[in-house]
Amino acid sequence: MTVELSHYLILAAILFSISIAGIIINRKNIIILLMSIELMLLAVNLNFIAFSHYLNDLAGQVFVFFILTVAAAEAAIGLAILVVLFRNKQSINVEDISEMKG
Amino acid sequence: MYADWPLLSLVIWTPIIGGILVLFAGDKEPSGARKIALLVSIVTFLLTLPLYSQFNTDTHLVQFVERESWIPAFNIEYFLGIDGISMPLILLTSFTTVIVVIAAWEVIQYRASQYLAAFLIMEGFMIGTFSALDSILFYIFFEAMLIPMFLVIGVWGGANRIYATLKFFLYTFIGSVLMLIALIYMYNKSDGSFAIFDFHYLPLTLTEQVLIFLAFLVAFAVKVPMWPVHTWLPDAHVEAPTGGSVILAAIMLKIGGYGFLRFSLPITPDASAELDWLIITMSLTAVVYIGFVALVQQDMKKLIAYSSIAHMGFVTLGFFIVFRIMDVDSSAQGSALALEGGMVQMISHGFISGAMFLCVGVMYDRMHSRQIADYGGVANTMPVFAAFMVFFAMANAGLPGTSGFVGEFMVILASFKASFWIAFLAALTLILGAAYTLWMIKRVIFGGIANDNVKALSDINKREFLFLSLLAIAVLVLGLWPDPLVNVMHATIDNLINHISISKI
Amino acid sequence: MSMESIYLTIPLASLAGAILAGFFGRQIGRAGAHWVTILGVGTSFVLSCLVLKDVAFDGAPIFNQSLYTWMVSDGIRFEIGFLIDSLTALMMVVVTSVSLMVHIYTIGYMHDDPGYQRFFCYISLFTFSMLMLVMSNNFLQLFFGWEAVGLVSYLLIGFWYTRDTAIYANLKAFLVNRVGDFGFLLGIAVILMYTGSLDYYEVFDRADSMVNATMEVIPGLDWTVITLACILLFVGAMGKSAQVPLHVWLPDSMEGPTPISALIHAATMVTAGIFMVARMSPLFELSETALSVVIIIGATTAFFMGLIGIVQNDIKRVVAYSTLSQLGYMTVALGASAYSAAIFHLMTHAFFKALLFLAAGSVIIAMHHEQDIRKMGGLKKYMPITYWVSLAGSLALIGFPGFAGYFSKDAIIVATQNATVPGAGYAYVMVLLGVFVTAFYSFRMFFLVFHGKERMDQHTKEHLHETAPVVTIPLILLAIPSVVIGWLTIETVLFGGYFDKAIFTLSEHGSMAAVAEIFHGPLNFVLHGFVGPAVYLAAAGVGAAWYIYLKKPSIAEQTREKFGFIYNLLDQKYYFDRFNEVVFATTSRGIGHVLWRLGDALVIDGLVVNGSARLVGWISGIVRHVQTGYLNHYAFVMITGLILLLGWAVLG
Amino acid sequence: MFIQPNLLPALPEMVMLAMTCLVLVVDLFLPQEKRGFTLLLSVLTLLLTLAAVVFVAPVDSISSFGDSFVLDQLAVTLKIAVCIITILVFIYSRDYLIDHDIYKGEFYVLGLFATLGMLIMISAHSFLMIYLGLELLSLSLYAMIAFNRKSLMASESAMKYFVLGAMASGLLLYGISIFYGITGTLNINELAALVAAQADQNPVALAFALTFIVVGLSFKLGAVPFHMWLPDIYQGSPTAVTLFIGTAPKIAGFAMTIRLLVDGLSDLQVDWSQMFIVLAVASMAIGNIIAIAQTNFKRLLAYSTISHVGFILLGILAGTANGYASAMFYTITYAITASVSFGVLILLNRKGFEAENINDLSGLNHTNPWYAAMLAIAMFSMAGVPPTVGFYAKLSVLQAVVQVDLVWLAVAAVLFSVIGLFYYLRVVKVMYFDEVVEDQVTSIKPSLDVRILLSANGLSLIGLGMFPSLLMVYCIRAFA
Repeated sequence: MTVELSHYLILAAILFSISIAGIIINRKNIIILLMSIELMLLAVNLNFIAFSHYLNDLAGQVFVFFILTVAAAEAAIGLAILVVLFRNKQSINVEDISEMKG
Repeated sequence: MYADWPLLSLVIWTPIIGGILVLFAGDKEPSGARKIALLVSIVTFLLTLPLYSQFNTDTHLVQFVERESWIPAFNIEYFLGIDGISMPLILLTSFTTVIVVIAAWEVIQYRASQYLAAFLIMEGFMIGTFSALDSILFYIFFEAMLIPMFLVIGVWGGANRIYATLKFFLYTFIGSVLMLIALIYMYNKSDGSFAIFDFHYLPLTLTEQVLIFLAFLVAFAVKVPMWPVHTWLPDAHVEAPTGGSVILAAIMLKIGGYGFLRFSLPITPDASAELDWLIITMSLTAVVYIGFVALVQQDMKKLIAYSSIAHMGFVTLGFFIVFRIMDVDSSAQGSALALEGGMVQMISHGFISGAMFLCVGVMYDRMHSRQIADYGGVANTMPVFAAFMVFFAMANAGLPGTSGFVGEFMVILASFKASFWIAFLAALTLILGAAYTLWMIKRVIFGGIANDNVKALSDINKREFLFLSLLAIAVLVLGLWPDPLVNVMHATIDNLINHISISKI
Repeated sequence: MSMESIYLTIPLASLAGAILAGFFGRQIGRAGAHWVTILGVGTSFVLSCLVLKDVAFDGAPIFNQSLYTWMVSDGIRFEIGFLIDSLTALMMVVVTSVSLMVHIYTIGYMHDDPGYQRFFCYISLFTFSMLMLVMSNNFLQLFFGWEAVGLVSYLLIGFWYTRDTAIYANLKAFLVNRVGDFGFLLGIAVILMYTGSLDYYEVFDRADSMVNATMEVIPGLDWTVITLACILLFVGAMGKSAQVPLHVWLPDSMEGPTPISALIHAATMVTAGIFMVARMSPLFELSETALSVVIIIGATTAFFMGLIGIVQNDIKRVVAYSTLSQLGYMTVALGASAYSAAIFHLMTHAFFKALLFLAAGSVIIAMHHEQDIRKMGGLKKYMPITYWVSLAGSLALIGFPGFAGYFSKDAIIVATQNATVPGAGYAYVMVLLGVFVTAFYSFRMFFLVFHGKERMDQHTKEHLHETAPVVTIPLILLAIPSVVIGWLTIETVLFGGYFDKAIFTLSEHGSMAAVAEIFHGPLNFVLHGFVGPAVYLAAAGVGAAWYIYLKKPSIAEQTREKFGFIYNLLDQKYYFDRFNEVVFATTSRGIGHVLWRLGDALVIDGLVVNGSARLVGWISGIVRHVQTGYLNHYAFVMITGLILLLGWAVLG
Repeated sequence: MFIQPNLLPALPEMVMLAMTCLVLVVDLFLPQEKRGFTLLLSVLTLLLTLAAVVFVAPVDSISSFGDSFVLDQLAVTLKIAVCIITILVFIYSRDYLIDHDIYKGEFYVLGLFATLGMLIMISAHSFLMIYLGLELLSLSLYAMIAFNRKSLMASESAMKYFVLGAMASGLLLYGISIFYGITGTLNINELAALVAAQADQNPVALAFALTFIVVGLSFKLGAVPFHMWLPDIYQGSPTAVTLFIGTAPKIAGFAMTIRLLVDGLSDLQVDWSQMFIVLAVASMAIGNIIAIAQTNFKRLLAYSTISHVGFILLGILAGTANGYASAMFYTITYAITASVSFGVLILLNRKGFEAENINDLSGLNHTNPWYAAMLAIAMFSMAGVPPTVGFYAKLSVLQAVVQVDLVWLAVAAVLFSVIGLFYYLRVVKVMYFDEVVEDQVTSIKPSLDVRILLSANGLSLIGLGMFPSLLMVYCIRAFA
């Protein structure tokens, strides 16, 4: 069988959903959140590449490069924040960071 | 000579700017602030006099017009002008403010400058409300005046002031926002004008009219206040400092009545005719229901507040009985009597209720109690004051020869044309009004000296004598010769009647 | 001095006196106060006499002019103005003369009262208001004066404002009068609505428009407008002239100082109602119904209020109830279309009743403000002048042939006899019985006070003596007219066509004509009295009083025991006060409380206003917990939102 | 072949970038006590940028970089607004930073980068450009929030904001990718054209993608139900940062919305208008209602922001030129108002005392009548009471809504604003009617520049309220 655009899209959608599920369901480790976010971005990237391939248009892939770079920066900052958080809280448990509510 | 002066702008902005000056005069040297305030208020009052002397009573057209484009984006104008309806109210405002400033003289020690400033600024806003002919300009003044009053009640008020002042602000605000929507709606209908007089000639279907009318009704009924949206008034009055009560009763309530004449009747004549039963019912309820409620009040200010509601009932009754009169009598003979009666009632109530509240204030300053039970036999120790109080009480009970009689008399006469029973219920105020007012007088002023505090009372000083007698003169003159007042309204009222007698549908 | 300015001066003189005494009382002092006011009222009196002479003898034309325009609205001119005709002139003289006497008398009576100046200010103010009332040429000013006299009466009843009874009485008086004015105002409204004017003459001219028109006050029940108007106006008269059931305030008004009881609550103010109806004769004549209402109310008042007088022990209250019943007589006369007779009785009554009150006052002074007649007796030898004038007054009151009261009262009786309106028969019986009752209670009082054994305590006894000339002189001055005025004036006033221009009677209401038939000069009229039953009834009354209270005082006791029920009924004044207290005062206070606590506090404020506020607060308290603070919940909410939107956008 | 793009339109951004780098470097060599120089330099940067904006401002609009970067009236006005507000933020926050010894250069550098991000967002006219601007802004903000390393709250809210923000931009990107797939372009103008063509062919896909975009935007603006981050972030961040987040980024968010939905997807206006109706009502309801229960002033303002977002959406969803104009007016004036409220709050901070509860304001009128007045004006302006600018903003938005016959929506809006009035009045009440509580508010003596700016800022609310045309003309021109 040939791999069609729709397959990529479905795959991307699945990845995307998994990542979201990861964010929602996970109650324990914040690191997992960061990973889910990365996954989400990757899902988007997959979309872009698939499209740009089928449209024969490079812009999409260029976009992907930017996303990747930004994702890297994002990860860096995310981890930095995580460190700060850990310093103050001695924990990286999602459920523990609920000082503010209401 | 005044023809080329922007008089209205002057009387609006003089007090506002003066108020800001007073604010900066500060409380270090309150006497300075007082002097400036008094000066400003008197100057403003003098500036309003030409509005009367130069007023042309032959035309219904607005006079002293000032018209500048202001916010071109929405074609909102700085559009001022007065006619027979607004002019007397403006004079009332400037007069009352002078009284209030005098009344506050030594009484207000705490942050005197802020207090006086608030009243001066309020005066500007109120005069603006009466003279604005652009609906948004009107709305801005209408709302803006809430802020100083909110602060006055909240800062200088009594024990339960915060509840009262929040209630006051929210009540009024709810009313006015709906009016805002109505105004915007008509702005869109009239493709791009906020001028009130354009609204007067704006064709509207009955449904539109009814909705707009209701929006206005909420706004103005709360201000008047009409039963059943009156409950903010007693609280506000009880908690407000004397000056606050005076301004509230004497002028702010009138803005509601003014609104009916300026907006509801001319803009939605058919809806007004449709729903006149509603207003008439509410008004009569105010007269009777509130009359009974006033009878049993323990707190003097509350009692007077309730009596204000009852008296304002005559205003609204007078304004809307017109449609009934038109039904029974094609010549509409009597409708002018009703409308002018309502107007006179507003002015006279301004003086009388103001005076009553000042009287209570005079006693409160000495006894720090408003409870009727704490008094008794005040006449023994304060004969002169007692004379004033009894006089104003009689005026409040609508005794002929005082201004209190004129309005009620006219409205009752007119409403008889519409229906015997309406007149009957309205006339009940003769009994109820006398009952609650004089019963209070009996318990407070007359009788033997009730307790040592009363024994210790000292009669009014020169300052108090001054403002009480000023008001007494006003009440008496208006009662003995109302013609000069009524005369300025004729042209406007007649035109209004012609306008509302023509259906918009 | 032109007539017009004279008319203007008459009320203003009194007003000036009042103002001076009122505002500058301290400066001018006590003497100053009574001088200025007496001067003022004196001027009014003299000028009034001038006017009367002018009208009565020189046949001056009717003066009807407005002073100034009070207000113009809706094309209706509300004027302040004077109408001077025979009726007015007569009233002016009555008012000013009695007022003058009372002023002088007051100097003695209030001699050491702290409120001296205030009192003079009030009574002069009253004179002014009363004059404005009678001189008015339109309903507006009539109402002005109407309420103004009410105000002054309020102030004067409560003159001793430290007495609880006094301030209770004056509040009561004002409110009851307000009930009357309530009707009066509506009456004015009717008139304005149908005639478009408030000027007497214009209204009278257009009266027909009310005869033909009908009005459906209670659905399905048409009234002719004229009847409605007249009855409403009469309600006003009932208030002022204390007719049943609005009479309750008058006895209590005796809480005021005696001079004003004489001036206001006997001679002048209470007769305002009578005057008004007479003034409106052109209207009342047009409504049979109204007239019979008037006559029935009047008759009832005349007899039953008299009865109460029998059981009263307060000297002033006895006189007060006799005033009520005499007012009843006048009202009966009005109902019988014998307006002139009513006014005539008004005049005579003004003199002898003022006399009686002032005499009573003089007794009270002598007794050191003791008013209970059971504590008096045998005063004859201590105060001869008072005794004789009282006798004259009493005789006048009971209608002893030849005395002033006789003429007026007999005229009324005869008129009633010949009246045709429904209820006239009832009225005739009532007035006849009334004669007996009047005689009985008057002389009961007279005997108890001046004859019999001296029941006062020792201390009072020692100080008993005739009162000062300043008191006695007015008594004498009033005694004279009380005796002779009827004899002198009956011819001119009743049958000389004096009132022709002022009072209008339909030809078919021939009651006065009937009186005229039997009248052939005063003397003859006196003799004719012995034909009718009235005189004998009066004599019987006096005799009974003499027998019961002088001859055999025990009988009084026994009858009281026997007819305990009736006694209580009378003693409780037919329970009117109790009824009002319970039904009106209490109920309305109850209603007030309910409306306030339930309507305002609970429903409007509690439920709607604060309720909605509380509701919002409550919701807010709930909803805020959605914000749990947990990251994953936040994400979850967002995603839910996303999904909802997706569903809505893609499917919907 | 390579076409030299016209760099002129981007001059402000370039100036800013260069200067920011300069600040970064200079700051490294500054001793702590010389930190003031960094501030000076940063303000200078903003001023220069401002000057550049004014200098390059075109008569109508110019675009560059292959049409992916425009400088039109909208951009000019918004950029000016952003720069001015950022200046205010920097100056207001100085004392606060000193008191909490976080007076570091990073704050300004990050702030400047964030501002740069905003400027780019404002001018961006292609998906890519928008994304980059957005991320530049977001990343800087994450860092700024966590910038007070010792504060637990700060780091917590930073984490929350980071995760949710990243997720939101993920959603946005997903939407973008789909649009890319449908139209094959990243450029907004081309997008507009192509969507017009595609509209009836596959509406479902468009609607699908659109929803993601809308969600992304709603998150940025903070519309219910995508507002969850807002209260916590406002409360947790150092007040200086809250001040920043609460003001300028709203403008950028508005710009982004306009660029994407109005410039790009105006053909789907029906769809996104309907979505916005729901979001707007929800925002006004939730924002106002929950705000009543708040005791923390920053949190209160967060919820009030949410309700105001509702109003901004109202203006946008009207879908008419003056609707957009009024929304723009609303956004800018809201940012100004917010800067006053936070500005006063930030003044109350002292060493070792974080003023953030409503009660910390009690009796302010006794100790500092002038600043109490300023805050009161701000509150009344937020409540929309004339003669403050807030009233006029509401008026114009409502007018736009009524004009498109959504009267019921207008009525709902005003009724919610009545609820809103209640808590604004509560703040005024605390300042004016309550007594001073011990060791809370003492007399504050801010340095001259703060005093001047804050006063001017506060009075501008009245000034603009009386003469709204001063600003309104630009808003109208932006959509002429």
